Amino acid sequence: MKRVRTPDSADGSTDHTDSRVDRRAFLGAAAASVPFAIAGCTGGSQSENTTTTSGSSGDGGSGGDTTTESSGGDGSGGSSKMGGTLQWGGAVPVQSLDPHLESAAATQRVLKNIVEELVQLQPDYSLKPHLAKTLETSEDKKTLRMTLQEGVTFHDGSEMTSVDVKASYERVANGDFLATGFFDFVKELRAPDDYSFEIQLTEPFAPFVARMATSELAVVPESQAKQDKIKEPIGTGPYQFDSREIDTSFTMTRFENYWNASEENGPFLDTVVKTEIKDPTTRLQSLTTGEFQFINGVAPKDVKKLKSSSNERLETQFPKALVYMGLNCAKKPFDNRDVRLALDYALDKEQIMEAALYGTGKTTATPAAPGSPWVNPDVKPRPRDLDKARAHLEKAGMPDGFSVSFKIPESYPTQVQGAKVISDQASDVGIDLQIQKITWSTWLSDVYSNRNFEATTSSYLALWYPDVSFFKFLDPNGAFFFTGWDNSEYNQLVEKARHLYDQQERAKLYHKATEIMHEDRAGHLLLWWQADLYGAANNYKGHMGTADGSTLWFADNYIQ
Amino acid sequence: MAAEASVVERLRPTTAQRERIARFAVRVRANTKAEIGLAIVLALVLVAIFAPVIAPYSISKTDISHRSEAPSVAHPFGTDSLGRDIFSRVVMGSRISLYVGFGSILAALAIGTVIGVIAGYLGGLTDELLMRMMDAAMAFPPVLLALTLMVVLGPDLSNVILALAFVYTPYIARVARSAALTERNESYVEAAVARGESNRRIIFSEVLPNCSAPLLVQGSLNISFAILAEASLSFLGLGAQPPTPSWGLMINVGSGFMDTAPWILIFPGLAIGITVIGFNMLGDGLRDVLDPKVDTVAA
Amino acid sequence: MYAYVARRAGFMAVTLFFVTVIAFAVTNVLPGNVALLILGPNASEASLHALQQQLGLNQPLYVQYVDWIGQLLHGSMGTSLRFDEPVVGLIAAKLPRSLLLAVSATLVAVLLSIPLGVYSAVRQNEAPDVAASLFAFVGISVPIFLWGLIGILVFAVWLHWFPTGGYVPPSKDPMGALEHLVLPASAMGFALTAYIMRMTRSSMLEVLGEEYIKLARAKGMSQRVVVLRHAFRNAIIPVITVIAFQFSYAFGGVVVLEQVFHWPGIGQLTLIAIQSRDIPLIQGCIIVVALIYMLSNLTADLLYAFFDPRIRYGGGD
Amino acid sequence: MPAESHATETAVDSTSEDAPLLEVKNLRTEFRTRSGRVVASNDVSFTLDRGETMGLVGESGAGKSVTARSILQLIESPGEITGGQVLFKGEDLLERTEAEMGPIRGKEIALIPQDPMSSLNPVLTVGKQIVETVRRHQDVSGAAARERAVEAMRDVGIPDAEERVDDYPHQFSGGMRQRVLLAIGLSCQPDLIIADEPTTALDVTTQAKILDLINDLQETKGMGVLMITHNLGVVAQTCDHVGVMYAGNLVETAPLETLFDAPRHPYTRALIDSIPKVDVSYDELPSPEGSMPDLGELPAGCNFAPRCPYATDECRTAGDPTLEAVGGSPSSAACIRADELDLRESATPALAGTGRDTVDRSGDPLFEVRNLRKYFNAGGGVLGGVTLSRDDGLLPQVERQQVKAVDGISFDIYPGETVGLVGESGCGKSTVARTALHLMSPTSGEVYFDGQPLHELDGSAVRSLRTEMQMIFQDPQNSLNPRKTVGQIIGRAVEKADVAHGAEKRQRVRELLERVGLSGDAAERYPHEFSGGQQQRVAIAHALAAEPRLIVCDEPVSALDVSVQAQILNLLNDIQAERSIAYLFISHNIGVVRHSCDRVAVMYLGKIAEFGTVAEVFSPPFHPYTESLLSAVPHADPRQVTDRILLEGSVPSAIDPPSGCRFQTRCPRKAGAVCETDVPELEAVADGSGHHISCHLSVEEMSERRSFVEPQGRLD
Repeated sequence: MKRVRTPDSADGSTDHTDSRVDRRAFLGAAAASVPFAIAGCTGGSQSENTTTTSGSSGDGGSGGDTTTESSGGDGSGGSSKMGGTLQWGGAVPVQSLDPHLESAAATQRVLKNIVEELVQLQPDYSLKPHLAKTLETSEDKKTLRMTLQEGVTFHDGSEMTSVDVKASYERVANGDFLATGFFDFVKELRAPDDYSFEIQLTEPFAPFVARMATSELAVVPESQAKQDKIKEPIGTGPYQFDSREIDTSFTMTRFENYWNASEENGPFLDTVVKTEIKDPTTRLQSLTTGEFQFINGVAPKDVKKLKSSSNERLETQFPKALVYMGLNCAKKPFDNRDVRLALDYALDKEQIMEAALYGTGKTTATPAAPGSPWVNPDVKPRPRDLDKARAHLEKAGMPDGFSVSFKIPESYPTQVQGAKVISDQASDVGIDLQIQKITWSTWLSDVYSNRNFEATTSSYLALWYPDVSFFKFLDPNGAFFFTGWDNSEYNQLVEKARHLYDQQERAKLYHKATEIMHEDRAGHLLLWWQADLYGAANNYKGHMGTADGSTLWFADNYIQ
Repeated sequence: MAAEASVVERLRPTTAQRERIARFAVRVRANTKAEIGLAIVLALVLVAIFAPVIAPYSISKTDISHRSEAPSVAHPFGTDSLGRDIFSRVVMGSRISLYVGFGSILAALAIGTVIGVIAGYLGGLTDELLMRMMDAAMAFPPVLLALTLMVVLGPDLSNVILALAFVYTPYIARVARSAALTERNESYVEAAVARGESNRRIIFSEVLPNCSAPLLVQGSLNISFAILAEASLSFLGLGAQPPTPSWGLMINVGSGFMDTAPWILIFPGLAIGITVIGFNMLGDGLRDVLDPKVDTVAA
Repeated sequence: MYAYVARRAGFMAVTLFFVTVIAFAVTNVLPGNVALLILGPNASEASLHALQQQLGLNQPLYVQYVDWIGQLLHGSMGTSLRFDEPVVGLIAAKLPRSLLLAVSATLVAVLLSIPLGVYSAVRQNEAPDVAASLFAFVGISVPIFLWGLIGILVFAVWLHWFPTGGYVPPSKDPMGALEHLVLPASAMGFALTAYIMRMTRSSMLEVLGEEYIKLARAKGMSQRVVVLRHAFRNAIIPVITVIAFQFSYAFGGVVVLEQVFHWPGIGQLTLIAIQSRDIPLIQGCIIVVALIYMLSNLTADLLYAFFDPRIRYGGGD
Repeated sequence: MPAESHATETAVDSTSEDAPLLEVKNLRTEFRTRSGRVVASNDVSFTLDRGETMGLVGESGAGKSVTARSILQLIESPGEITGGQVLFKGEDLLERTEAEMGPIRGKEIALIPQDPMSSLNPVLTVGKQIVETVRRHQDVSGAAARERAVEAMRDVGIPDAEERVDDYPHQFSGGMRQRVLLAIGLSCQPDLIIADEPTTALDVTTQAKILDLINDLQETKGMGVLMITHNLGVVAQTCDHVGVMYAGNLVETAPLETLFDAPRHPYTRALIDSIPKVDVSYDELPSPEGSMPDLGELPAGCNFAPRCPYATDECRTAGDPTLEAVGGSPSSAACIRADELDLRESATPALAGTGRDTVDRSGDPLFEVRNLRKYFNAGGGVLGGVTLSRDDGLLPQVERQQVKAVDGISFDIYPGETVGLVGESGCGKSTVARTALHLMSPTSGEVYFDGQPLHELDGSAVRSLRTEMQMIFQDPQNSLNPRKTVGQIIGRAVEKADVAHGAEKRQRVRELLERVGLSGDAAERYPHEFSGGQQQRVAIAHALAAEPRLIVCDEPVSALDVSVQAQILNLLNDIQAERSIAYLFISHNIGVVRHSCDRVAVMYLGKIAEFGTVAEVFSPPFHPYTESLLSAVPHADPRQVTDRILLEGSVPSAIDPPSGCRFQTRCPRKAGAVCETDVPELEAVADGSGHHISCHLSVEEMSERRSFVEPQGRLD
């Protein structure tokens, strides 16, 4: 069954801009990636293998996109895996390192290995207790009781107890952090003894448990929980923070007495050194010349070359992010439904995806993650039909088209590439989309907050959990809403769905919502899903991606 | 009535003026550098003017089925990563480079000359202040200052011209000032003062025409700087906006395909190289032609 | 001599003032307001206003300018919005690397261009002169970043002689540092060589036409003595100012070149600052770069005075 | 720089004693120009012996210096030596290759260049430039060479040579630099000195000193001297033997006295006549007709024919006459009528007339200047010239050094009168003119024009008076805007003064051009298409355009050739007589002032030393400074021996002028301590007379010397 990973925003190359703009520190290039939320279901076993399916078949000698990487396959003893330094060519610089504050994908990729949470997301999207040995929810689903693992030590050598867990959660509750809003539904936090911890909710609220699996509720030692701003995080993870130079490099070393260390799952690598290289072509060249053993953010155009080369291998993880065209429905001309429809009919989504992603992505008409029950099968993207497009233009009173600005954040090459093809196709019916490449900070202030735009492109980390897909960036009071499309029927449906637990019922509501969105031609013209593309040298073994899609887990990787 | 007569009289090129232009043309042809430079620049201007006729394809038509094709008969320069014909885009790109080159330098010439000549002629405190301002503007490396201005002004080609004009004004002002300084000590200026001419008239009708030689040279050299700067701005993604076929932008996109489709990068790179060589040679040649000292006839 | 130096320093102070004015004006005209960027889009109106008040953003510009200058004089350039670190620290970390690049590029250029310039002046209009000026024309006619890209393709990707980019601190691994320095330095050095060579050549040609050269020949001095002792020592003086100017031009070129070679210098830092509208960082960077330009010009003036006795010993009778 | 090795080079060993030091035979040097080949020196032949000085004289462009430089093969492309021989001590130097010429240049034959300002390498010390010559030609150690350099500097009269050997050229005055060039030339005891216009760029007084120095050095060292000059006065003072060149040809050679007494070529006669004699007062200054032809377009036949009063048809057709000896006389000439013509007397009738008619000074003066002062801030720019003096108080006071260029000048000019301001360069004369005309604002003092107080009027009133006062400048070339046609330049002046507009203006311009001796259609052409003399005529027309009542002439003729000077001065006098315009005439050449001024003011360091009519000033009593100026004027009669007064040192700096009488530091007839303490007043020599002198000497003491204007008896 296809699983949706937590994609960070945007396409492979420079997604340095995907950290969420949060209260405290301005993260400059902050993408509006959605906070992680995991479906409320519990249980499910942790299986080592992350299944990935990808468009590209695993041909050729390279390990290709490991469907199931059998870890012990070559039978060599565990010891040979130990040691070595991984040179990692990173696409986006690591931002600030406060786990409760920082949701940028680039930062999450490293924090994942440093701090850990009470519960962890599994490939099958079940939620496995991690630092919490057991997790029970009361019948009225209002109280969560957990017993903590024992013998877990922090990087600073101190032992983890419920005091640390309570301090971490209280830090988020009383401060101004990413997950602070969720504590509106928390009545009380209790730590009855050293190794048990209870959370009393005011009403059943599924997203809270999902949020506990993200670094926004990671467990840090009590000493750090008191700090207003954590610069060098101390956690319980397999790797500990070593050093960093802003925008240049980040280094983390193996934590000797990691509580969950094992012969089989590592951690094996001694140190992981990330060097930040902005340009995708140079990054790939450094991989081929052997300066790096692993790079993330491979450009779609290089996929063919990488797969054909013998001494490197490609790994894809689909889907990572949804890219869509934002139309400002609060302003002329896109306030008129016919104009939106005209544009929809003018575009050949398949061609656009092919141009931008060289076939490594998929078109869609629903924001729900592919393969999830929330996908409404009979809503398809409108095929290109110039006559219908002209008809709608006439109905809207603009027979010979119109001219609008088309603002593209310049740090997303695939969106820029797509925009060129879109503007070319739209010009066939007289719609003149004037491309304006702007910096991410200008996009944030012009498009996102001041809404002074007509057409733009944006991306969004799709997530298996529907609330993020349908509410977060389509509902007027969702956190990442900027198109001004307001359909009351749609809003009620999605609001109601937020509080339902039963999967079938929620699916019905989301299917209806998809129809309304399509029929009313929402301000979100969905373009394509795109994949996470990683490149690695042949001697760099182990799986790269993790369950949530965009972070990296280095523990089980080793250099032969 | 009298006034128009004198205006007409001034406009009609007297025989002497025609003679002067003819003599100037002879000397230009005699100087190989100026000749080659002029040839390249003229060719470029012609290509730019007739670009729509020369370019076989539209600059924005994407054709995914023919993407990154090697140079062929149909596409003499090959196609880029979106299947667009590179030859047409390079030809249309000449318009962008000339538009930016001439636009920014003419603006810089206008402002810079006025500032420079006033500073050079009046001297004293005005000169000190104006020149310190110019030094300050020159303290910022051109590309860096242009970049900051671009973010301020917003992504548009005419803003590129504004930014580059601001950046190159001090270079022109400096040349204008030193020319005005030498002219100020000439006696014909003192004669004009003795005639009771106002400062304004002396600056603009007596001193300015005589500063034209060094300004012409500096102007043509700066055009090549402006074209290179536009290429750098577009390379950094803040110059011309797609689908405008700016050579710098084409190199930026092409740099991703250097090993698989080098032609996407090579042809715009060659175009910039030849254009800039043309202007530089013209500038150098003009400097020799206009510099009386270099005259070879023995006394 | 000291009057000359004092005057030049005086000029520099006034220019520095104007530099700060330009730096302040350009960055404060940037669209979008700073408070919004700090607090993020969903900040409430009230907190936005409060922050503006705290940052003093709604006071008249000149007041903001005055306390910004005040801060500057105390050596603090504020904290970077993006990195949440003092700007001075960031620049101090990155500046030496760009200096290393610009100095080595200029060194390469000077060692190459001065002999070439003198040789082609002496051999005017003969084969070597024509070849040298063609080399110079090509050097200045192609953008530096194109030289960089071609350099990477040929010497790194195909020939594997040098790494494709990146920086290694010389303190840690001198050989590695040199390896990483060769490509970027020669890409920029090539363009600089062309400028300096042309200047040396034209300065030599001008001096060779002077009366005292005619007299030197009339005194029976050999061609070598005439060219080296008489002509060169006069011709080199204006070239020094060009070299200083080229050094600061090289420093400007760093912005683009560091992008191609992902060289973590001040050029890259400035670009990031501009792209993320990190106003204190932008102001800090462009002032430091302007300062470098002015310092190199001041050194050129001092060298100029040192080499030219007419200035060193002041006016005669 | 390692000293050159001398072993391999062969200096010229004097093969035969009897061969003349230098014999030039049919030397021919041509220049490739765009309009074909130009022959700069055409079959020139002459000989020069040791201890003898030969002059090569002629107007500029006659080929004198090309001939001289060809001897040393210093002709660079596009010029080349295409024929003839240069026998030096019997050996033809033209056979030698460039490398072989090395040991000759600077050792056997030395060149003294014209312009001291640009002929010394600015970045090398004076000593080093002498040492390098010595070590190039003589195998001596560094210390010995340096000693040799100091000695050479002492020989040429450079004071305290020991200290100044390590100074740089810019720390020496023009005269001193010329002495350094002499030291360089003589440092290796050359057998032949080629002096190419050695004193043209210098002041009259310095020029006299340098020429005397060359004569003395020649006597003591016994070398041959080839003197290139366009000034017959210089020839008369230094040469034994003279060659006259015209348009590339050597037209006459003769011993000095014969040349002046009995010139054999009409051009030589014209040259001699064109030098104004101090003791003759002329109505019209003698001046040869027309100007020398362009080397590119030489006339058929004899080149001088078009300007020669004795030319016959035969002269115009018979091709270039060759230089032949004239029967019964030591001279030879290139003129087919040389034998028959008797050119002993001046060709033009003695124009000695009554001189200038007396000026009516009864009414009030047109222009009056009272106690004019002008101080400049030393050093340029805002910060320049500021020095911190820390004499008494704790705080250093900032003191502005002041150059007292004009320090209390008073004079007046009557309608139609010409008042001359004369003095060495740097005495402030042109500053007086510019401040009087309010081109510069005076520091203090009053200026009246036609009774109106200029110093009290505001800018616009002064500007309206501008049309009444015009100015003519020294260098005609840059006093006309190169970018405008002559018609536009003069037309603008006419328009500005509201004299005429449109068609009437164009007519007025034609009249003015014709009045100054140019054709009407000159209006269409650009200034650079005219010769120096013609350009000055355009400048005069431009000044006349506004119908002024006063014209200030700032060194109007000093940049022009001698022959052309006379034409311009005559033109100015005719215009003055015709339109009764007053002139304020500024010059450093007292000879010129003698003939074109009514009254003369002699200036020294910002003050007037002596003021009176030309007759009063040129005859006793003399202010000591006037006396030395008058004695230094070179005159064209070799026999007239005058005891020249050579002033020591050079003009002191005006920042802190000497106390008391400013001339006391150089005055040969210093009265005593009084000169150093109190400043002399400008008083009338005798009550009621217009002749004023500011000196502490008594009238008798100032009258010991004979008048310069009474006709001098000839010393046979």
